[in-house]
Amino acid sequence: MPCWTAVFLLAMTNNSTSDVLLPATIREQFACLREGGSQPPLVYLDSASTALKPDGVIAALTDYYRNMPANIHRGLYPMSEAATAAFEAARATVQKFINARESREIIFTSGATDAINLVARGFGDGLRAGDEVLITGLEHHANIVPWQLLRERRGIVLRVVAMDAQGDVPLDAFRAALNGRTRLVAFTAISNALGTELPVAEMIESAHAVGATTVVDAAQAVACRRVDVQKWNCDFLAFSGHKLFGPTGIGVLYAREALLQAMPPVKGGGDMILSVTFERTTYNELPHKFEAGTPPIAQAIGLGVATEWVTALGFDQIEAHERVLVDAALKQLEALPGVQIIGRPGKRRSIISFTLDGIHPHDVGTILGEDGVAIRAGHHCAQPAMEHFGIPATIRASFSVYNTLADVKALIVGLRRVQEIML
Amino acid sequence: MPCWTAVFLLAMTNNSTSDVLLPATIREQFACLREGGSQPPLVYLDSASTALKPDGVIAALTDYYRNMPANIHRGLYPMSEAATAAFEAARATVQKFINARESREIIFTSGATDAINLVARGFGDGLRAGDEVLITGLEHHANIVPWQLLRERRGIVLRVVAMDAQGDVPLDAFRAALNGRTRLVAFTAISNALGTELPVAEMIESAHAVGATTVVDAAQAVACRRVDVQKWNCDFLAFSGHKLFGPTGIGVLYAREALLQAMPPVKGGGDMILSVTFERTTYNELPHKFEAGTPPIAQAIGLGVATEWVTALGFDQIEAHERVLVDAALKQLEALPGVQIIGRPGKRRSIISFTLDGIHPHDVGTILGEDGVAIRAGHHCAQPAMEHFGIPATIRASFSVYNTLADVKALIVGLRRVQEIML
Amino acid sequence: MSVTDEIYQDLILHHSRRPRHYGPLPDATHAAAGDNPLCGDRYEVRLRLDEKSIIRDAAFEGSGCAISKASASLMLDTVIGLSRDEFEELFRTFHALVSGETPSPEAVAQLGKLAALSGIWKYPARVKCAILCWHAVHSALAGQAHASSEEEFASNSL
Amino acid sequence: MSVTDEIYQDLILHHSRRPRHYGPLPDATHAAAGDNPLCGDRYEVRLRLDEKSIIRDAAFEGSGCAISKASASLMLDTVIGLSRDEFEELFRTFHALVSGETPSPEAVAQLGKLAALSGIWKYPARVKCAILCWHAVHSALAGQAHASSEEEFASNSL
Ligand SMILES: Cc1ncc(COP(=O)(O)O)c(C=O)c1O
Ligand SMILES: Cc1ncc(COP(=O)(O)O)c(C=O)c1O
Repeated sequence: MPCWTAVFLLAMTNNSTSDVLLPATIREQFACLREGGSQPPLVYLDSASTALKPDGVIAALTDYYRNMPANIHRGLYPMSEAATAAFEAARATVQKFINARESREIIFTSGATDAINLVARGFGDGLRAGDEVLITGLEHHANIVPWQLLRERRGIVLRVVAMDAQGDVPLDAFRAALNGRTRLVAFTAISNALGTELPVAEMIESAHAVGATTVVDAAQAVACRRVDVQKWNCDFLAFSGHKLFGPTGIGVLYAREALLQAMPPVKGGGDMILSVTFERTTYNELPHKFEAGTPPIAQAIGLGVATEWVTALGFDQIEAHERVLVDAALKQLEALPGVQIIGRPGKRRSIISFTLDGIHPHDVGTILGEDGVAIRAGHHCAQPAMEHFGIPATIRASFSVYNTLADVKALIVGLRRVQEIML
Repeated sequence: MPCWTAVFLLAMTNNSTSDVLLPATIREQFACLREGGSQPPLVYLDSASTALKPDGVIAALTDYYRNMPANIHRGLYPMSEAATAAFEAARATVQKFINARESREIIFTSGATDAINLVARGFGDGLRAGDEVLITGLEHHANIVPWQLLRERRGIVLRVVAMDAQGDVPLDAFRAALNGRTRLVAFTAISNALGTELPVAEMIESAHAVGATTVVDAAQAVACRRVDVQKWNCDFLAFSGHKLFGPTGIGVLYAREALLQAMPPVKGGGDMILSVTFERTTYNELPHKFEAGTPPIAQAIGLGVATEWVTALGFDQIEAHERVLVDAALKQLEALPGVQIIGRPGKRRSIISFTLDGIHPHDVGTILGEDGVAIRAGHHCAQPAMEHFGIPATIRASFSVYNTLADVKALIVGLRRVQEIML
Repeated sequence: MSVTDEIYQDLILHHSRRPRHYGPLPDATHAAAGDNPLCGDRYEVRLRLDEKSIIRDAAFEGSGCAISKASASLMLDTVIGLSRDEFEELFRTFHALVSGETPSPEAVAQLGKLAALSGIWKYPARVKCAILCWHAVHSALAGQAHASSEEEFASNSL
Repeated sequence: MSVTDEIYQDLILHHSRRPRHYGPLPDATHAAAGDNPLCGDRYEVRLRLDEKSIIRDAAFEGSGCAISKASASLMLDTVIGLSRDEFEELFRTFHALVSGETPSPEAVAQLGKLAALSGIWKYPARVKCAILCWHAVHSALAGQAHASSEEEFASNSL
């Protein structure tokens, strides 16, 4: 990618930033970004939806399926012991990745959605009519609907703290929404629809001050900043593997050990029990109590490799890299007539939502798609956030470690072509 | 594997059966069975726990992760449309595989355990105190514990129809356990602990006669016989991908459309809704209503390929092949002093449980493991079935399409060595 | 073939920019809303049928993408003058066309300018846009007030 | 190294076939059950302590695999005569050994014949077998009636 590197280096505003940016060779680890990997060359600006997978993650999956495709736990032959060791090593890797105290605080789920639903069942079903669950106005449906379902089951009160005109959730409004009946506070660290980063630690501190338990939706956060559950002091935290350069079909619920000890299991089956008779069943220790049945073995191993891969890149570098991209993109989008940026959060991560005057986002998505530019158009599973801005849908560009300033340029060129065609 | 083929052909009792047996070349499709693939050569007799994966399934996963690693549904660019098409094509493939009427009757879950738990929540939570759920004495924990958890939640009565001394569930005992309060009947088609095959169609007919809804645990069945939900006339059916030569992290719940329409969703999140406001949320059409969040995309695609692979082998051949193996194994085990076969079901599939006098199954497992012989020792997540026979654990050998008579021989040789060491 | 040949042709763009039959229909006898909550597309379709159930006039209003708008505009142009049964037959033909099936040449001929939407099947995510207002007309004729681009509109809600 | 060198050595086999201290202990002052429901192993361990809390006699009964039985037999041989604290220290050393850590030579010397079980760490699924009766002695000394090979025995049940 010689031209890519050139554009990238040229565009950097001062030389001293060059050493904190990610090396161009990263792109070589992604099959569909390699020369000839996609036709037309792929300009992937949809990492907030799902991230591309580096070769190392794919190799880890293949290695499991080829060389140790055994079930885990209690297999006595070497292949099963190897698989068990790899699976549990992945748990320890994830533990380190989010700085959890114990590896048994890491529950493997099928995704962030599954993890939040686990909290809604395991913890939420212990709530009573009138207890309050507080969420924010910019949540993903995954952090709205489970609480609505809980409202149906338990008669809890679901309260929403609105965002402001910028797309921020003001701390004072958030604090004002807390009260003595607030039992659970669930919010996203980073909005997938607007890019807003929330003041997680402060919000958790306030929530704890009224005695509420906290759930952080870290689906977007884990790929673009260091997540430290002890620093945030959160009680639950959920994320997916596939947005973190890992496989589909895997997610993580982190929870404080004491909460997990107190919670009843949500699913029944093999491995989550110590002993079963028809009359009486004794649950297994953590984390197994919450992992009924054969777990996503290959996927956990792949996720472990993915977290190591991200850690090796370094979050300082990742943040600096994405900052350059998102700043450039914002500037160039603003210079394009007819662009309306949706959301002007005080702290933005690598996501930009916008509209083009007179053109529906879906038409933009289809036309850009033809140029190889992959953006997302729609409500981004955040309809209430869209409604807040009085629009049904936006165009969303999201940036990741493998993106370049050439990608930003391609987006702008593509948008101009869309306008030429449609207007 | 020239010697393998020779043994195989030599051992066949009459020439006319040779054409219904599976070709030796199948083994070439499994990395850890190939020459040099494992050291010592792997004698894999634990397919009831998880099946090995043919190259084609692994290639399908790699293809998705390398060439179209996009999220599905509502992506407007070609890579996302390709992924969506592949995912939905997999659903149609699975539909055909079990002969469901509609592809929307196929719900992708994270496994058989997850599928049964979905029924326990989605259907079971609609039951009332005093309603009866009937299971059998040879169920896997995955088909026991979800009903115990339901008993906790709803006060249903959990009834168990015992097996007889052979390890069969007698039809008359089953029928006698049904009554006007029986709302749900859940049982396995094939016991993973004993190999017993149940008379599924007859049991379902009897259950329907008292107005009960039926759940078939087909986790073992799908890999070794043709499963036809219309012929069985079952209402729900669950299985996992990983026992069917497919990936981990994926399973299937089949359910009659009318049941799915009537059931509330069990998990909330993206994709399972049509529209969300904080006050009111409208669910999506089937099957999406039950697939909240990013689904196991790669795994569904891999499972589709796995079902096609099995179908291409042909179940007539698979059954005949496994019959030869299991008959030979039974005969040779019986000839070995000190072997007690556990369970003498009228109809056995490719699973044999047994004990060795004076030697704990776990010691057997460890020693055989050293020889490359992978069997399972333990309660096989069927403690009540073990208790029925008054033993804590068995040694279990299970046979699949890639096994040979040489594998049976290796098992017997290994068991003799165990006896030499231990007795 | 590029997307400008397959979808965003002049005819489609023209109809999306200046849709025909756009606006109210005060003497409507039948009406239905058509919406696709997943896109945010939302239309109102109104029909005036005579006593023989022939569509005598039609109009639509609302917002959505270029494809849904152009399809509505072209469709109303075509269906005025048709009976219920004729509309249903045309809908079937159109549905087949945008799903990538190959209807008979006579059927295509019947579609007239609507054949311009035939390339849409290559963009499966957009097929629902093309048929949204057709569903609305279908619902209006059936006396239902509401249609959705989703084949089965789930009625459960919370 | 083969499994017969690492685990199933003559010493272990001997103790598993003819365990020492096997049977009842009528004048026991402390007792606990140890079971691993996942294997079906189930033992009863009984101790007689004197007024200075020295283990004066010990016995076990029950069923399980060769490793759990041999470990119990060798362990009781060693712990008779030890104080509570000395037992706990020995348990820590043994636990380290079977987990694949390398205890100091002095520590290993203390273990005596129990060092024969050091190879077990290569068979992680069997480590719990080796320490099952140790947990039971620990529980008995702590006045608890029950121990499990699982580190944390979940108490919830239904
Ligand atoms: C009969 C039976 N049912 C259910 C299961 C559970 O399957 P999974 O662990 O893949 O969820 C198994 C797997 O062991 C099984 O054999
Ligand atoms: C903020 C946020 N939360 C939750 C989710 C749900 O993640 P998944 O679909 O992987 O379960 C997403 C994914 O879009 C997200 O962006």
